Amino acid sequence: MSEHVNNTETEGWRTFRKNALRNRNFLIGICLTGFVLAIALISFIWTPFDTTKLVISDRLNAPDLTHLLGTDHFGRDILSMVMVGARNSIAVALLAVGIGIAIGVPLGCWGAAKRGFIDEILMRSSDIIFAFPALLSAVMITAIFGPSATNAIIAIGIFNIPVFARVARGAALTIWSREYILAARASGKGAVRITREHILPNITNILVVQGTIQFSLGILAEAGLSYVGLGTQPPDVSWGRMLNEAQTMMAIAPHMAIIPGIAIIVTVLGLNLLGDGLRDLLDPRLRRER
Amino acid sequence: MAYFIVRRMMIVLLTLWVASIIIFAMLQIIPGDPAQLMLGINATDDAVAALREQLGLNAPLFERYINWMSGMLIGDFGYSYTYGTAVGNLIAERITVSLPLALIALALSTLIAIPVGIFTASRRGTATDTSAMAITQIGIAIPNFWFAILLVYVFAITLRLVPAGGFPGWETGLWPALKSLLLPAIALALPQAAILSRVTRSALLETMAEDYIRTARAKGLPARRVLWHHALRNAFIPVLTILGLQFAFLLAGTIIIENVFYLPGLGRLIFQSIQRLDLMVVQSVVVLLVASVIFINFLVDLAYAWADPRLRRQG
Amino acid sequence: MTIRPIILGGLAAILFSSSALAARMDLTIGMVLEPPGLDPTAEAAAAVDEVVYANVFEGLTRIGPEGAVKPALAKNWTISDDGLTYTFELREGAKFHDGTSFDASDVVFSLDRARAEDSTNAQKALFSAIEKVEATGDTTVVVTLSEPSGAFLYNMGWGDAVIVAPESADTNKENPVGTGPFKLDNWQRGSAITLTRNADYWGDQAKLDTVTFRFIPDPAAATAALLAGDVQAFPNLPAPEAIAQFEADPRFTVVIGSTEGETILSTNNKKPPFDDVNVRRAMAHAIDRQAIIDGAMFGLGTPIGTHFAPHNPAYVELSETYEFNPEKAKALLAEAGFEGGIKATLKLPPPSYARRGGEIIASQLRDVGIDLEIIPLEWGQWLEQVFKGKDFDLTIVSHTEPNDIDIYARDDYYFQYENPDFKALIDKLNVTADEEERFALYRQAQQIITDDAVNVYLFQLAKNGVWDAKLNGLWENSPVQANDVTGVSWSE
Amino acid sequence: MSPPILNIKDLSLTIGETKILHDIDLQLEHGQIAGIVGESGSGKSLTALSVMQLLPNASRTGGTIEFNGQNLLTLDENAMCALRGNEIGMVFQEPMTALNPVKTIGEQIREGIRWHTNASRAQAEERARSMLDRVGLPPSQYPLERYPHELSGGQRQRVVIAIATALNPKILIADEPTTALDVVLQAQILDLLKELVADNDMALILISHDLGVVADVADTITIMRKGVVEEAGSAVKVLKEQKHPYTAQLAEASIHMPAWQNRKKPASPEPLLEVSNLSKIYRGRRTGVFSHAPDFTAVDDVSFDIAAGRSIGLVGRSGCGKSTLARMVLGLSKPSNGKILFDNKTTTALDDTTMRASRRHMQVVFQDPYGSFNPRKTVEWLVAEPLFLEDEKLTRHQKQERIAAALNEVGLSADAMKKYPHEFSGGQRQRIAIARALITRPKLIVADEPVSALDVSIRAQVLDLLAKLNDDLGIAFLFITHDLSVARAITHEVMVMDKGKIVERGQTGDILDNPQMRPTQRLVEATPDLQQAIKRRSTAK
Repeated sequence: MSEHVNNTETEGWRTFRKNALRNRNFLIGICLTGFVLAIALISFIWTPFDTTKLVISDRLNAPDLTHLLGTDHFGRDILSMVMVGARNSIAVALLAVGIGIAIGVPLGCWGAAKRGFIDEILMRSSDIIFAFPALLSAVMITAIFGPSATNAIIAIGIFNIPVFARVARGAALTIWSREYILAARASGKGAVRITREHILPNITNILVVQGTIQFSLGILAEAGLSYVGLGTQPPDVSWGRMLNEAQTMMAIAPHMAIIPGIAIIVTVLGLNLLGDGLRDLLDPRLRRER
Repeated sequence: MAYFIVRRMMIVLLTLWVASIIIFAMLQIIPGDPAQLMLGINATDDAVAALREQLGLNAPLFERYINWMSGMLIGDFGYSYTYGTAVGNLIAERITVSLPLALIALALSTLIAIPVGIFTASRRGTATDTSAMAITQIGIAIPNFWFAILLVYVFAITLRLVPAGGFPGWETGLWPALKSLLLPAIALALPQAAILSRVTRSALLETMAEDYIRTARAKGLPARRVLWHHALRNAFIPVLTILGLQFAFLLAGTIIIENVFYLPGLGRLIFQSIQRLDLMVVQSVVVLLVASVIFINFLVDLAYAWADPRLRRQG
Repeated sequence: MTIRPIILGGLAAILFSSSALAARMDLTIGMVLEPPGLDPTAEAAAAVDEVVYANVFEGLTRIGPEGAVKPALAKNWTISDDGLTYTFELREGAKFHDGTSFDASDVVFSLDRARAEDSTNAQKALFSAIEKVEATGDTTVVVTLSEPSGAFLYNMGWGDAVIVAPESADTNKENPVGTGPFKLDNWQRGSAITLTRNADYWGDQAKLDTVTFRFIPDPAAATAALLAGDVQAFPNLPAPEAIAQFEADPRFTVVIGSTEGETILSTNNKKPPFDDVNVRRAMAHAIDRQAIIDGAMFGLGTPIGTHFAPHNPAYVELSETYEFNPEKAKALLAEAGFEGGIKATLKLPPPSYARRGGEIIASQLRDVGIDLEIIPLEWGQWLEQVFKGKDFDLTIVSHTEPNDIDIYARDDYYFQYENPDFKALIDKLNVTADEEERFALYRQAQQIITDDAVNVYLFQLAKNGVWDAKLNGLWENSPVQANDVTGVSWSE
Repeated sequence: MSPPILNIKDLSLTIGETKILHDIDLQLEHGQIAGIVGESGSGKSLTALSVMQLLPNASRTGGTIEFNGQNLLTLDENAMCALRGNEIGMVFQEPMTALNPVKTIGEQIREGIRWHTNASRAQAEERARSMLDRVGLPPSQYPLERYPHELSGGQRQRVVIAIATALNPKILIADEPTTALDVVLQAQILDLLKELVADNDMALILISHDLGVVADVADTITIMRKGVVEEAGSAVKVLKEQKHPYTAQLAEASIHMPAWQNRKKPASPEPLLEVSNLSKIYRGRRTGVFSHAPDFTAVDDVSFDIAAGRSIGLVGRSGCGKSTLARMVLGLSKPSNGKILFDNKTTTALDDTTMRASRRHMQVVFQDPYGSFNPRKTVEWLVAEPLFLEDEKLTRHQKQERIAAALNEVGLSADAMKKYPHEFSGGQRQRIAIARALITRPKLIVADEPVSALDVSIRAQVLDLLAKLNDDLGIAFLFITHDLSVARAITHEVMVMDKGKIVERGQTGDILDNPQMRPTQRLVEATPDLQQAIKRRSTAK
C-alpha cells in the first residue's frame, strides 16, 4: 500500500519535473538563485581572503589575478566581500519574508475565516501600513532604534505583513467558497481546523510564489536601506553596504559600485524568474484568483 | 455613486487620523534632545533648558498632539525650529521639487510602459515580445539608486550633458530646472516602467482570454479593434492598481533619489530633519506624504468606478 | 562619427552654458551642512558662520586666514595695564544692510544681549569675563573685564560675537542684517543661500556680485557637483577619497589645509576597564594612526598626540609619545590584568571619519585583544547616549571648536576625565593675559592629557579645499569656521 | 434541393500535439436548424469555433468548410472579419461573461452594425433598439444605456442573441445557449431562437449536451463523441430509429428511471426532519448613509417534514431559495426565524458540540464534483472527514475498514483510497462524495443538485446508485434539483418552491403530471421531454 502512495507522489513530482525542464523562466531562475545561494553558503567555509582583515596598503586595487574583482578602500578583496555580503543580504530578505509570513498569513486566514468586522479592521490596518512609503518608516524606525540589520529586517518585515495577509486572505476567501469547505463544515469542523486542514495546504502555492517575489523585493529593500546607511552596519558586509561605501568612489574605483550592483541584479533577476516559473508550474490559474 | 464617494472619504479620513497618531507616537520615542543638538556639545545646560522651553518641548504629549492636529486642520503645519520658519513654507518650497519629479517619473514610466505593454501583448510570442520582456525582467531587478549612480557617472561626470545634481529653482527658467530633474526622473521611471509594462501586458493578455472578447470577435471585429476597444479598458483595472501602488513606491524612491542627486525635495527634508531632530517638520511632512498616498489610492478607487461600471453602485 | 560629438557639444554649449560667460562675477560654493538659521549669535551650528562670518556679519575684531586677530568694526583698541579695560575705537560710516547706521550703541546692545541671563548664545563663555560695556561716544566703546582674559580680543573675533542691530536682532535668523560686504539675497531652504554684494559697504568692495552657498551633504554628490561644474568651490569637500582625482585634474586647485577638528577616540575614563591608565595607554600603542588616516581619510590628515591643533603656535608634537607597537600594547594590557582580552563597545556617530575610522580601529584593537562591538548612531542618539548619558565605552568624534582644551577641566564632561592638577592649570590659564605665559600653560596642559592618555588622539581633520583653478583668494586654513569670500575673485 | 449554405467536409483539427476532431461532416441548408449533440469533450464547440475561425492559437485544421461556395479555412483574417457577425453570428454558453462589463448594451449591439454597414450612429442606434425589442427586451424598459451587470442572466443572453442576429446573418451558431439558465429561461430562449430562424430565414446550428433540448427544434441531428461524428441525419430519423448504439444510450440515459424498489413504498408516519415556519431574511445592502436596499427574503415561512427513508425532491427555478433552505437544514446558515427538528432534537438552537450527534446523522452531497474535494488530500482522508464526528476515536484499522466499506457501497474499490481526486472522472468523484456522506451511516442525506453537472450517461449511473442506497440502507434524501426529470427518477414526493415559499407538495408523479399551481405548471411545461418530443416529431411527419 505504501508503494502506492509513492507511486502517485512520484507521478506528481515527475510531471512537475517534466514541466519544469521545459519552463525557461524556472530553469534560468533556479540556476541564478542556486548560484547565489551556493556562493553565500561557500562563504561560510571559504573565501579567497579574510574580509575582517583590513590591509590598508592594498586599497583600491583594480581587478587583477590576485584579487579577481579588485579591492575596496580598506584593501579587502571584493570577491570575498560579495560572497560574504550575499549571506547578509539574503538573511535580511529572508527573515523579513519570514516575519511577513509568520504574522501576515495567520492574520489573513483569520480575516478570511471570520469575515465581517475583524476582516474590515485587518484590511484597514493593512491600508494604513501600505500608506507609508516603506523607506519612510524605515527611516523613522532607524531613527528610533538606530541603524542596524535587525531594524532593517523589522522595517522590511512590517511591510511584508500586509502583503502576505492580503494574499493569504484573498486566496483563502476563494477556498472558503469551495464546496469542500461546506462539506467540512457540514462535518462539524471549526474554522481553525478547516483553516489548518483545507485552507493552508491549498494556499501554499500562492504563498510560495509571493514569498519568492517578496524575497527579491527584500534584497532590493536591504540594498536601498543600506545604501542610505540605515541597514547593515560595519563591520558586517552586505551588497547594499558595499554600494554605500562605493558611492563616493565611483570616479576612482568604479568596480566597487558596479560589482555589488550586478550581484543584486543577478539575485533579484533570478528570484523573479524563479517566481514567475513557479507560478506557471504550481498553478497557472493563480493570477486569476487574486 | 455619491454614497460610494462619501464612504470612501470617511475611510480616507479615518485612515489618516490613525496614521497621524502612529506618526506622532513614533516620533516621540526618537531619542535625543533637539535643543542640545541645536546648541552643540559645548552649550551650557541652562541654555539648553531655555531653548527647550522656547521650543515648546516641555508641554505634555497630549497637548502637543492636539495643538499639532488642530493646527493642521487650519493649514498650519507648525514651526520648524532648525529652519526658523513655518513648516508650511518649507513644504511649499520643497514640494515644487518633489511633486514635479514624481509626476515626471510617473508620466515617463506610464508613457513608456503602456505602449510597450500593448505592443508586446499584441505580438505575443514573437521575438520582439520575448526580448522586450527579457529587458523588463532586468529592469525590475535594477535598484533605482544604483541606476542613478550610473546615470550620473555617464551623463553628468563623463559627458557633462546635465548637472550631476542639485536644483537651481524654477525661477531660473523652465529648462534649467527640468534639466536637473531629468536624470532623477529617468532613474526613477525606468525600473517602474519595466514593472508597469509587464503588468499591462499580462492584464491585456488575460483580458483577451475573456468570453466577451470572443463575443466581440464573433461580431466580426478584427483583433486590433477588439484590443483597443474592448480589452484595453478592462485591462486598465489591474494597471490602475499598480499605478496606485507605484505612487507610494515612487515617493519612497524619490527619498533615495533626492539624496543621490541632492535635490531639495521633501524626501531630503525628512532625512535632514530627522538627523536634526526637527520633529515638527518630520511629523508634518510624513503625514503629508502618507496623506498623498491615501489620496492617490482614493483617486484610484474613483478611477476604478470610472473604468468599471459594476463598481459605481457599490458601497 | 566625429560629427556627432561636435553637434552634441554645440548643443550642449547652447543649452548648458550659463557658465561660459566671460568675466565671471558669481560663485557657487559647496557646503556640507545647511545652517539652521543665519544668526551666529543665537545658533551654534558651524554652518551659520560658514555662510555669514565676515561676509554678512562683522564683529569688533576678526580672525584672519592665519589665525591672527585683526581689526574689523573696531578700527583699533587700547588695553589698560591691568588688562581689565579695553577701549575700542569704532569704524565710522559703517551701515547695516537695512540702511541703519552702525554706532557704539549697537556694540553695547550686542554684547549685553549675548551675555544676558536669558541669552541663547551658544558660546556664552566667550563673554563671561565681561563686567560691563559702555559707550563713551558714538564711536567709542569701553569694555571692562572682571578679571584679565588673554583671549578676549580673539574671542571678540568669533562669529558668536558679531555686532547686530537692535531693530533686526530678533529676525536675523531668517533675515540676517549685518554690516558686511554681502547681504542675503535668497534662501532656498534645503538647497542654497545666495548673497549679493552690498554696494554700501564701508570697506573695499567685494569682487563678486553674487555668492551662492549650495548644501550637499552627500560625499558622492559633492564630488559629482564639483566635477560637473555645478559648484566651483568646495572649501571642505566631505569626500577625501576624491581628492587624488582632483589633484590630478588641472581644472582644479586642491588645497589641503587644517581645521580645528581634533579627531579622537573618546574614552569613558570612569568606566572599567578604561579607568585604568594602562588600558588607555595600551590602546594608544595599539593604534596605527597613519593607517587610519590612509584608510579612512585617504591620507589626508595630520597625526596628533594631544588635543590641540598642529597649526596652533602653542602646539606640542606628542604624536610619537605612544608609538605604534602592538606587542607593547599587549604587555600593558597584561600588566593591567587583561591578558584574556577586553570586550567593549564603540559607538559611532554618522560622519565617515567616524564610521570608517571605527572599522579600522576595531580591526587594530582586535589584534591586541580588545574586541569592539561597533554600534552606529545618529547624531541625536549619540548626543543622548554618549554625550549626555555617558553610556559608552569608546566613541570617535571630531572636536571642531578651536582652542577647546579646557573641556578637560569640565566636571562631568562626557569622557569623564578628572584631574585636579589639570583644572588648576586651566584656572590659571583663564587669568593669564601674557601670550608667552599662556603658550607655556597650553603646552603643559597638552602634556598632561597625553600622559594620562585620556583619549586616543588620532588626527587633525584636514580641510580638503577643492576649487576651480581660476579662483583666487579663498582661505586655505580655517582658524575659524568661515568661508570668507570678501577677497575672492576670478582670474581670466 | 438547393446546395447547402454550409458544408463541412472532412474537418479535422489538431491543437498542439493532440488531434481533437476527426473527419467531421456536416451540412446545413437555408433556414434549417442543425442540432449537434454530444457529451463534454466530444468536440462540438470546437467544430463551431472552426466555422468562425476563432480557434485557439496553435490550432491546425484540415478538410473544408464551405460557406456560400467559399472555403472558410482558406480565407484570410480580413475576409473572415467581414463574414463574422455579418453572415455568420454566434451565441455562447455563458451569458454572465459574454458581454463586456464596461460597455453599455447599446454600444455593444451598435458596434457590429456600424462596423459592417455604413449606418450612421443614429441608424445603428435605431437598429439596436429594434433588435432589443425583437429579443424581448423592449427599450422602454431596457434602455440602451444599461450595463450588462444590470441585467439578469436570461436578459443578457437575449442581448448576446441581439448582437449575433443584428445584421440578419445567414447562419447563427448557438453553442449551448441555455445550459447556464434554468429550465423556464431555457424554454424562452429556445422559443426566441426558433422564431428568429423562422422570421429571417436564418440557418441555426444548435449545440447542446442534452438530446432533449434539440429534439423538439432541430431538423437534422449530429451526434458527436470524442471528436468523431457517431451518427447524423434528419432529426426524426435519428430520434426514432436510434440506430447507433450511442444515440440509443444517450436517449435512454436522459429519460432514465432507476430500478428502485422503495419507489412504491408508503411513507412511515415517523417524521425524521420537521421544519416549521423557517425564514431567512438578508439585510439589504447599504446604498446611502441612511438608506438600505430593501431586505430580501430568501426563504419565507417554510414548513415541511421528511419521514425516515423517504426521498423528497425540492424543485424550483434558480434563485427560488432552495439552496438557502438546504443550508439552514444542514446547520451551515442560521435561520432568521423558525425551528428545525431533526431526530427529535432542535438543531437551530444547538451549539457546535451538541450539534455533533445531529450532524452525524445528516450528511451532504454537492453539485460540483470538482469543487467538492480538497485537491491536496487523498480519497482516504476525504472520505474519512465526517468520521471526525464520531464520539469515540477509531483506530486506524477501523477507520480504513469503514472507508473501504463506504467506497465499496458506491461501487469503487478500496484501491481508490490512496489516490487523489484529480485521478478520477466526474462520475467517480460524485461517487466518492456519496461515499463521504455515507461513512457515518446517516439517516438523511441532503443532496444539492448532485447530478446536474454530470453528463447524461453518468447521471443515470449516479441515480441508480442513489436509488440503491435508499433501498439498501433506508437513507432519506432531501433532493434539491431544478431538473424535473431527475426529480421524477428518484423522489417519492416533490415540493415546489417559488420566491422563497413552498407552493405545492405531493407525490412526484401526481405533481409532475398534473401540476396545480402556476409556478409548477411553468416548470413542467418548460422541461424538455425527450419521449414526448420523439412522439410529437414521429407523428408530425
